[in-house]
Amino acid sequence: MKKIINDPAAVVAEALRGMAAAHQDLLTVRTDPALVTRADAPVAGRVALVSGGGSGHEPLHGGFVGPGMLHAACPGPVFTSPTPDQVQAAIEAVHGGAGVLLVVKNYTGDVLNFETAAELAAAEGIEVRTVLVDDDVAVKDSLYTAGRRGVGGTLLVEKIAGAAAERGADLDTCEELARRVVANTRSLGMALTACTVPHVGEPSFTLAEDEMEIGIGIHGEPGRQRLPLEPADGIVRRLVDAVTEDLPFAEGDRVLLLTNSMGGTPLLELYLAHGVAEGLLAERGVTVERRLVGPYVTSLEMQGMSLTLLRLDDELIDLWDAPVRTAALRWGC
Amino acid sequence: MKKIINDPAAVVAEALRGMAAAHQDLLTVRTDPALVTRADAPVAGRVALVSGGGSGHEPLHGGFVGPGMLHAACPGPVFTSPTPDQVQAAIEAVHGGAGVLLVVKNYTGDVLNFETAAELAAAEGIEVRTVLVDDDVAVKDSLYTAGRRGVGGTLLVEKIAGAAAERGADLDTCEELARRVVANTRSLGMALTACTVPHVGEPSFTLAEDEMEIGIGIHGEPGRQRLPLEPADGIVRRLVDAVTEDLPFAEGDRVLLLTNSMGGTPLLELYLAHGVAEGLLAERGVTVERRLVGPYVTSLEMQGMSLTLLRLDDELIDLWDAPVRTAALRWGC
Amino acid sequence: MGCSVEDVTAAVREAAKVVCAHRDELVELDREIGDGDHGENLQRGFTAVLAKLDGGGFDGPASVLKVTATTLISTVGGAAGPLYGTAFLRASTAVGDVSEVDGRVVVSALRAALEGVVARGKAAPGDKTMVDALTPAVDAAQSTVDAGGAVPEVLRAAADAADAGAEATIALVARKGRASYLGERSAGHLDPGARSTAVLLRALADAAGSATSESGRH
Amino acid sequence: MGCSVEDVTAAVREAAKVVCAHRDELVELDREIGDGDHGENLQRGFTAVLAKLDGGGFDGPASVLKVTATTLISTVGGAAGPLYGTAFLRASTAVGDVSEVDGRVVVSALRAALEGVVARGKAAPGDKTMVDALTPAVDAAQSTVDAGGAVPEVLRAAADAADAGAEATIALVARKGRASYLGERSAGHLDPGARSTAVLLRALADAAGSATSESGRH
Ligand SMILES: Nc1ncnc2c1ncn2[C@@H]1O[C@H](COP(=O)(O)OP(=O)(O)O)[C@@H](O)[C@H]1O
Ligand SMILES: Nc1ncnc2c1ncn2[C@@H]1O[C@H](COP(=O)(O)OP(=O)(O)O)[C@@H](O)[C@H]1O
Ligand SMILES: [Mg+2]
Ligand SMILES: [Mg+2]
Ligand SMILES: [Mg+2]
Ligand SMILES: [Mg+2]
Repeated sequence: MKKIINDPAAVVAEALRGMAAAHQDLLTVRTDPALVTRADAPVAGRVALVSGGGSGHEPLHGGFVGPGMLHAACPGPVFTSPTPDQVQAAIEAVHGGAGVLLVVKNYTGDVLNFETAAELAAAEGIEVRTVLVDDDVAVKDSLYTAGRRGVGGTLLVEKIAGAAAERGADLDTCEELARRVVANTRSLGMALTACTVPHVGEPSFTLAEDEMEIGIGIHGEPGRQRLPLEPADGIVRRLVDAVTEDLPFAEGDRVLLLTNSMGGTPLLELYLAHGVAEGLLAERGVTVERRLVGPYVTSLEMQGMSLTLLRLDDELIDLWDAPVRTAALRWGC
Repeated sequence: MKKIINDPAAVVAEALRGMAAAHQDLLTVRTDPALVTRADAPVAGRVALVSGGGSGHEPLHGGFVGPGMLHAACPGPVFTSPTPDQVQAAIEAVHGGAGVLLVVKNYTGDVLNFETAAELAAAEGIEVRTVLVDDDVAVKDSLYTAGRRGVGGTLLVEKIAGAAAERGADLDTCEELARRVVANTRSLGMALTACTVPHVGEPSFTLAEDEMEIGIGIHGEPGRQRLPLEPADGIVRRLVDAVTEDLPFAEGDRVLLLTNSMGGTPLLELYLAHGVAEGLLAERGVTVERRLVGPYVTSLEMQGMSLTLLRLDDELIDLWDAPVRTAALRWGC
Repeated sequence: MGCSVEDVTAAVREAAKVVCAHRDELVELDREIGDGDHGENLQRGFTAVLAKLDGGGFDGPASVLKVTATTLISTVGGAAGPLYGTAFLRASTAVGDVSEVDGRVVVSALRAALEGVVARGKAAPGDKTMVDALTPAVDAAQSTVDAGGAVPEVLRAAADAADAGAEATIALVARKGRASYLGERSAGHLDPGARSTAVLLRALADAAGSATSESGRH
Repeated sequence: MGCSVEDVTAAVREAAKVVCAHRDELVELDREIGDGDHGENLQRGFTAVLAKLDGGGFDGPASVLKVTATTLISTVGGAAGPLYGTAFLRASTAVGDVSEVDGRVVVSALRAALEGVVARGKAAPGDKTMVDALTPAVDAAQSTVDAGGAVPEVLRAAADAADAGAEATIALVARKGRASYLGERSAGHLDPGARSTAVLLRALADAAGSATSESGRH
């Protein structure tokens, strides 16, 4: 295992120390339980947004803590959801009297741990709502399964609901907006290589030199389909086809396109893929109104990419464009 | 070779197309010759900053084009400096009547091609100055060699001279500032893995599972020293020692610390390394006043990192903090 | 006849140690069809449980189980944290204020644990989860107690059934948990949570066996 | 006796094709001690040169060399672009307005090329660069012409010497170019630029040999 780490069990704690140093103007990092909050939290009279999940997806979620986005993030161990204690501590640290919105990626572990925390916080009289993000079309949604996973779309939910909260929207409004983003977001990812979880010490799966994996998750879990490696045009077409067919995204739709690196893909390739995706969407008559290209929801050093589409309306565009000041997303201030 | 590309010979052109789509609010991308300019270029009455170099180091340089930083970037083929035509076209596209400052990484190819372009532009009556960036302490500087390489420090030069140009500083001032940053900047990089240049098709070099390379360049060239892999503490100490001893950075110095990923290193590891570096600098009595952590000057998918230290004074801090609005660096606007 | 608070503490301690000893196996199983953290998660949690039990001062078997539950909930994370946490919590409630745990109490504790896991995780038998180890374990424990078995026999029967149930998950296609994302490709692998349940029950059974044989001696 | 504008065009075309045919070898050499682009850079440049020469309409040997120079400068990039570009540019100037290139002209063109490379790149012999192929080539060409040799013999001698000079770079530690960053580790590898210089000169020699033997026939 080739990593710039010390003790595998201490990776998250040590990374948080570095993150605290790197962004001391923006963030407050607490340990035991581990917690990243806005430097100015709690913000009185504002709905507080709390998210979190396993580590290894950086900049998600800590990199999205700050004015206009999250109030707190709860980093679990690598690829392991945080505990209820962490989430509860986060809720208590940032709630400003107007309620708390939990943005939770739909994984059994995350759902259960946040659920417990929400109960504990409610018992203390804090109004808590939960929105599950489940944008991954690789996974078939069904009553009998764990449902679709939350992947790249998570940051769109955090940005848009966070912008509303910053402007003073109430809990109902923030929750409705978050649900609207979830309902209008679809993603699909692929990988050229697997990643290695520090405490595991070997790659999550193996792919031959001429293979790729479509429908990859963000936890190093293999995808649904192993295929021969294709040129970028073919890869991106697979992703665009699957994502647009799912909602579906139709001619005339206005969208936000997130071209996301799984972590180890060079920006050069990511831009190339983004260009291909824009071309394919134009062919379909889908208008890309906003875009974001970069490593935002990652899976450690995994090489690969995901595409996320969000169907926009004027209100969502306005909230997307609103100022945001976080470690990983920053504009307008 | 596992890459999200089509024809290896078309990678840069296709990536530029995607970049143009991704940042149409910020950038204008031209082809033949390839060129990335500020959307609002030329800016009348302002010194224009032009840089460039081989592609594969993204976001350097195109990601740093925009208000407060570069006016134009000339992307060469992967790891190959641009031609004089490109640089000359860039100079002509962005000069606003107050002269042009070329920021050139010190590699023979870059130096020679920019030199020719400067001569051509001068012949057309445009006042052009060149500042060479040579911050890499891995390479011994000597009259008889090609001298030190330009690596991570390049973006600091671009940011600080760019801020001065934006404020209306004249060519002499911008040049002096750029030279001051170069004189006070030192870097060192290391790699866990090599990278693969698309038109080569196989890794630039090979490292065993238990090996690392210290003093790596940003062009996939091997470094000076191959060593057994160490924990992060040891790796970072090597980098901090070599960088601080070179200038030297002494007790009481105020510095900017750039903890840079070579491309494939997860942010989690990078934050961890950053925390270690801050601790070691504190031990030495060096005060970190500003910091930047992320993949800024990369070498395709190479896993590894570099540390860059810039000795600050009040003027440099003020210019570093000045607003910047580019694809990869953005604050204050 | 039954297990005292000391016996229960010793049994949980033993189970905690054995689970930690299986860390790598559980990591490997989870790497194959999940995200590779199950062994690490349980090791972290049960190491914390051992530290908590060192504190002592438990007024009955239920409080040992409750401390185990809350410690697991606050340290394990992932799916297994809330599920095992709920299991121990419900078991604790089922045990109530008895000071000695007999076979009937064990069965009701196991049943409560299973119901808790199902209430939280909504998995049915056959979904390829820990439920596939726990369900037959409860049934076997019930039959054993109905046939007059004491705690060691009851737990041994539960462990045997859990082992078989876990083994049987190999053939299954997962419908819950992370392995479900693999669809058909999840078949052919042992479910890590079913395996850890079997490991836990075996350790409890072994501890109960030696505890009662010891107490039988004095 | 000498080479006409057609002969020079044919020779440069031949050289361009041969360099392109050596792309992979040059990439591999550069991968070992540089950044792996030398073959790709020259292929891009000489492909452009071939296209330019297709245009025709050259009024003398010098203008063929000049177009080659400017095309290389504007398409190759890297260190090799300006260096080879300057070499051809200086050669073009040295050739001047003669309409037939004889042995003496070849030598002065080669010498001018070398001086141009040194002026731009500041490399000395022994620095492990193309200068180590070009320097002995110029010397050998001079001796051959002094001994009464014509263009084919002059270029053949230059190519032979360049080959030997290139081979001799293997033992050297680089002091210029990217390979210099490797320090001692650069020894044991053939310098890609020295190799491409040798390849170029060999192709020019071969072309000159067949051109003059053909023109000797009519
Ligand atoms: N809905 C569920 N009901 C019951 N057990 C479940 C459920 N989801 C997952 N599990 C169990 O949890 C195990 C995985 O635990 P663990 O790896 O610690 O958590 P995570 O899946 O969050 O990484 C699975 O092997 C399975 O036995
Ligand atoms: N200063 C120099 N003088 C002469 N030749 C040089 C010099 N620097 C580099 N070269 C030659 O250029 C070759 C490398 O060319 P190329 O790979 O195309 O450029 P780059 O080094 O920019 O990638 C080297 O092998 C060497 O022969
Ligand atoms: Mg997990
Ligand atoms: Mg090069
Ligand atoms: Mg798991
Ligand atoms: Mg090269």
